[in-house]
Amino acid sequence: MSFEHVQSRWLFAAVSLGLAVAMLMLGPGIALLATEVAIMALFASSLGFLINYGGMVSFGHAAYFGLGAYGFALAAAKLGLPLWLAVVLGPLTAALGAVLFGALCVRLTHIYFAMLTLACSEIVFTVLFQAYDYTGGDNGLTNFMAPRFGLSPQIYAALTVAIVALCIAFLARIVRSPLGLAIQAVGEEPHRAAALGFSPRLVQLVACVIAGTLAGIAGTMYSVFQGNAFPDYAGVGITIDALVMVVIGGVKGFYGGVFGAIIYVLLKTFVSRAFTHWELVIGLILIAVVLIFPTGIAGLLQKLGLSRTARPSGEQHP
Amino acid sequence: MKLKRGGLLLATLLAVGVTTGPVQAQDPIRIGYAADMSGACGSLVDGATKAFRLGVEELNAAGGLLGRKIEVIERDTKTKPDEGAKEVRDLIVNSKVELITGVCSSAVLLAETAVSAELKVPFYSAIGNSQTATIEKGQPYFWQTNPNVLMESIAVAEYVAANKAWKKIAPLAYDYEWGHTSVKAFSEHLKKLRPDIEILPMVPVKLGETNMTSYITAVLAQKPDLVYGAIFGGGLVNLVKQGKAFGFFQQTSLVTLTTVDFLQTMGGELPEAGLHGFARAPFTSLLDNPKVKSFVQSYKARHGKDPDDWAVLAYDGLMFYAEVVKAAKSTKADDVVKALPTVKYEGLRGSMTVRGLDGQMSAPSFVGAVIKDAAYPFSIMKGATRVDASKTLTPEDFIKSARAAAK
Amino acid sequence: MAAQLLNGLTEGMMLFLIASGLTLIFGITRIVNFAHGSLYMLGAFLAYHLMPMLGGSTVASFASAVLLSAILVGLLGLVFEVLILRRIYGADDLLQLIITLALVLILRDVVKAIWGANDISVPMPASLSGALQIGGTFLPLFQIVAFAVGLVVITLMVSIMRFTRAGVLLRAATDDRGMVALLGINQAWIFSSVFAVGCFLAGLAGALAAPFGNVNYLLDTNIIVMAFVVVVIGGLGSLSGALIAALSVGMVKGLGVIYFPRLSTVLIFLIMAAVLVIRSLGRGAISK
Amino acid sequence: MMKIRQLHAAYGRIEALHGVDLDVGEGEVVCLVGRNGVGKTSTMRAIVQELIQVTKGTVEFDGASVVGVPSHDIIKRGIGYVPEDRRAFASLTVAENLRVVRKGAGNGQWTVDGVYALFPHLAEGRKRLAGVLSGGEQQMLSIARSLLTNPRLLLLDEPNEGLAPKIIDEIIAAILKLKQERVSMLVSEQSLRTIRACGDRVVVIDRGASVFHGTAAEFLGNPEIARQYLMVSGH
Repeated sequence: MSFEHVQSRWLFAAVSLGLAVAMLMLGPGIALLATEVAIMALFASSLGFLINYGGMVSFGHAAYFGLGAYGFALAAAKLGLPLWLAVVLGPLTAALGAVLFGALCVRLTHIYFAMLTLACSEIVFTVLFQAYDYTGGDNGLTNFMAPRFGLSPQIYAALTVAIVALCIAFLARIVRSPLGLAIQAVGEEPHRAAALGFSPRLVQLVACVIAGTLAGIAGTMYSVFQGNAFPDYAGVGITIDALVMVVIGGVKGFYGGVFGAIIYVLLKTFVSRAFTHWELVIGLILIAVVLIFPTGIAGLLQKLGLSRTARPSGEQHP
Repeated sequence: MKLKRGGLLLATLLAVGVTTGPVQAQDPIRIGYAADMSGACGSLVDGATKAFRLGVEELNAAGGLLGRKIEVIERDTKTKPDEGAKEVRDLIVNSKVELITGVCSSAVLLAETAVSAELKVPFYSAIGNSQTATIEKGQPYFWQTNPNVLMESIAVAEYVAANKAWKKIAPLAYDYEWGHTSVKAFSEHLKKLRPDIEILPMVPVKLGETNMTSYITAVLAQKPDLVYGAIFGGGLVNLVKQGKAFGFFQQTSLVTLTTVDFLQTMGGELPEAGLHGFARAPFTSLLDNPKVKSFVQSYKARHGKDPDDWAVLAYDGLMFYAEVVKAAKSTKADDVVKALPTVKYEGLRGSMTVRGLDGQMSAPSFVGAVIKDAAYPFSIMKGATRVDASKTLTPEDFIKSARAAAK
Repeated sequence: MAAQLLNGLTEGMMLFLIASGLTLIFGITRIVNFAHGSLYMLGAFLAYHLMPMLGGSTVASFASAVLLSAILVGLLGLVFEVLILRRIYGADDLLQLIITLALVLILRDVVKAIWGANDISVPMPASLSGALQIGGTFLPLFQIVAFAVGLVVITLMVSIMRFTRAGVLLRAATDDRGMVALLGINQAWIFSSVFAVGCFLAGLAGALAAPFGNVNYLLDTNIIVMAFVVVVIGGLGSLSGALIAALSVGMVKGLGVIYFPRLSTVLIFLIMAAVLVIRSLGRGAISK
Repeated sequence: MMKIRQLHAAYGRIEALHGVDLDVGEGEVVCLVGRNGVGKTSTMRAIVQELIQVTKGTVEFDGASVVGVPSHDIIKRGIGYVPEDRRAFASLTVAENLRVVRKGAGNGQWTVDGVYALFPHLAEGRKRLAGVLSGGEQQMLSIARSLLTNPRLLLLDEPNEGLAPKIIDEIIAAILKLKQERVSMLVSEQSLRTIRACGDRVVVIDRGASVFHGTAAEFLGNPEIARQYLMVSGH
């Protein structure tokens, strides 16, 4: 799924369109599940972009998911704004959050970056949880709209798939653009990138804002999907889920997040329905997956020759 | 919002259309039991699930309901609102359940009641409660068979007001909505009953905190006659154990939520005096009638320990539903909802009804001193007062005005 | 206020016990062990299980239960490291993270399967249940004991680090673990033993704290967050930093309850963020 | 004793070496010469499997391949490595730095006293933290530390880089002393001092490949080569 060739771009568009149309023919139960998968695929891809291209492992990506959800839900429920406006405000809130937190976090590298993102998302979570006069606290915001704008599960699933496909196509374009190359260069070797004339921090900040905004879109779509918002949406649990998706999808390239989301959401859903001790089963499966396919599903596909590039290369020989 | 009504209708038709096909008389009644089995509520749900399963077995052994067997589909909400909503949607859309129950966390409850309203499937809460779900966000398909936090706080305030020795009261509460609501309702009602009482500033406690020593020192420094603790579960165990080490119960008294599972956990470790509790259904305070005896005995025979409050509540909730179905002679949502307020239920906790306006059951609360009793390996609320719902139920005008304000 | 400071100090020492193993493991192996809280929890459950077998709630049986639990948790860590973690050193760091997350899930469920979901109370040994009274302040004997154990652990660790070759190796590996291999030393056994010792410390902290509070399967998440905060504030991999951070966090918490009660939850994360940012400013200044 | 043929190696996706041939004989000092960034350090790293992956070609030591062998085992087989940036353990004292190496490693010829005798400077400051040592002292420490593994082949990556002339003299003296002790050495260099002082043979690296093999005399007698492949002309 490399986008350097026109054919693959058309292929991607065709597959996305096909998927969106297919959503209309599903039963409502499967359509609901597919919607969740698609939203998580976008969220995981945005984190995968940050990790695999920007070289920044975030432990606090859920902050933007939560801000996206609450930006929308607060605008709709508390400010009484029309839904179309609220839907725009969700990702915008996440983008603002990403500018603020990103500016702080890009000062740090590696594990310290990860820990600062964790602190930021815990702060967001705590504020959402404790400022209950505004946010509803742990009771969240509910009953302020018909879930999915009242659309049928199938239509909302098709809409979600289409939006997610657009977002991922956008990410793919970014990755190929000069900006994307700069992000990769900084991600791989900040010092060399600096020598090439980039301001590494600025480039990283831009990457954070892109990832944060896309995570915010996912959060807003999730809030619309559920018709509610809860502090959990900014909780560390969602970040961890996304990290797991990125890893089992393949720690190379952002589309690993898509594979990861499909596998992990289905796995969690069906294992937890089938087993009382589902956490044990999932834990064992995760260990097995990591030991058997350390390169993730994308890496496996690449090994099998089903995918050409595991990681679009920004530069060749030094 | 009007614009969207067409879409909503479409959604409902698509989603529910499949569920309302002709039902054979022999088809089982499917109940979706979406409970917070893992995550923050897991420790409370355990006893409830056991009692719920017991109740279903008993009903099936007696031939089921309306000649139909009951089939339960269990799901784990992981104590996450979105997971709860997801599982409930799936239970209704795919598994075609006719009733949803099992919830414990108020957040999950609020997420699930929205789905129940959207898809018009009856949903009741036996162990979780939320006054928001019955008051501001009340919806016809939801009812709640345990007392809410407002009712409980009023019951405790009545109990505290009766003790003239308590003049300075320090609230110590979890720093989130439930804690603050509970302290507010308690303080307001107590002030009404005893204007002479001084209520000290509340000490907010971080949720999930394992070390309570700072809070204990802070609350003791205020030298209160009584500490009102809006703390439950593991946090309460921490508070009592660490409090004992600080001589808490020599310096003051504590009134807090002491459900049977907490008492069982603490075993012989609770202080001899100074601990007062409120609870929702302590089996030791229930009426001495054959129904209660039979339930306690069969639960104990099955699980080797006495049923906790959650078990009693879960059993009562299920049996009430059975009565409603019998009265409605149907499991259809609208029939059930119509029959709901007409049933006078004789349950483990006595005689109760569900109010049509808000779906709140006239559930009693129990308040009393926690003391050691030779008959049990743990302290109990011996001789606790049963505070009837007639004293605590939120007035109808209040609900109407709250709903009007929410709109 | 003095009471809160004293309190904070003893609470801080318990935090240090929790954080010490986490920071030790990170310092050498660079593994962010998300399962540290789970191992703490396992230690508490093992102590609960072993105490009755070792003679009930006396100080001697408590002490031996604590030690035995810690050893068992350490052994589990060793097995886990040798069987699973060792296979993915050198692979992407994220894989190790996922492996430790998997351990969190597994341990939580195993604990639930064995000991149930309900809260458990480990009885406090009678002779530890009293309190010393200093001025108007009560200081629970148990916290004093925990403080003493903390001091013993610090002394032992410092002695090992200062005076033994193992300690020299550990410090060398913290500085530059690649270079240690380039001097002919097989890192594998350093990693295994460090991981085992780190797990031992988690088990020790959990077992030791068990009678002082509630034990249930949710302990893992409650503990790991505080452990991370302490380790990050102290500087990842630094034992002395963890000690200072733990004592400071304990005291800030104590004072926070008095001066900004509603902020107390968010406060520690604000401090953590502030420390990280300030440290980055400092580093920037130095590199200029 | 070491034979490298057509060595290719890469940092991740980025190939740094594409075809290095190199031999070091028993007791021989071979100088690896080339400009900055042409692959001298990468060659050294590839031999001890540090940070770089060998993708093609062979590295044999005592007739056995060391490709894919873990670093610590390569060291145990008798190759010592003194990296370009010295990598002294900064928070350890000099004595502790030496203590890191297992006592009596290899044939046990070199002891702590032995290396102190080689570098008296170190003996004086044995209680100082390595982090506060001068560059030259750190270099001595790094060589001393590596000697304690009792290597038969010592890889010295730019040992004189950035050092004062007086210190360079000391280092070169030490290299000569080691040569007398029959320690084989591979020394990378950008200047010609070591070659003049003790080089037996010279290999020139350019853009990741070896481009010249010859004796020190051949190399020094042909200033064209030095001009072409070295930044500095001989001094």
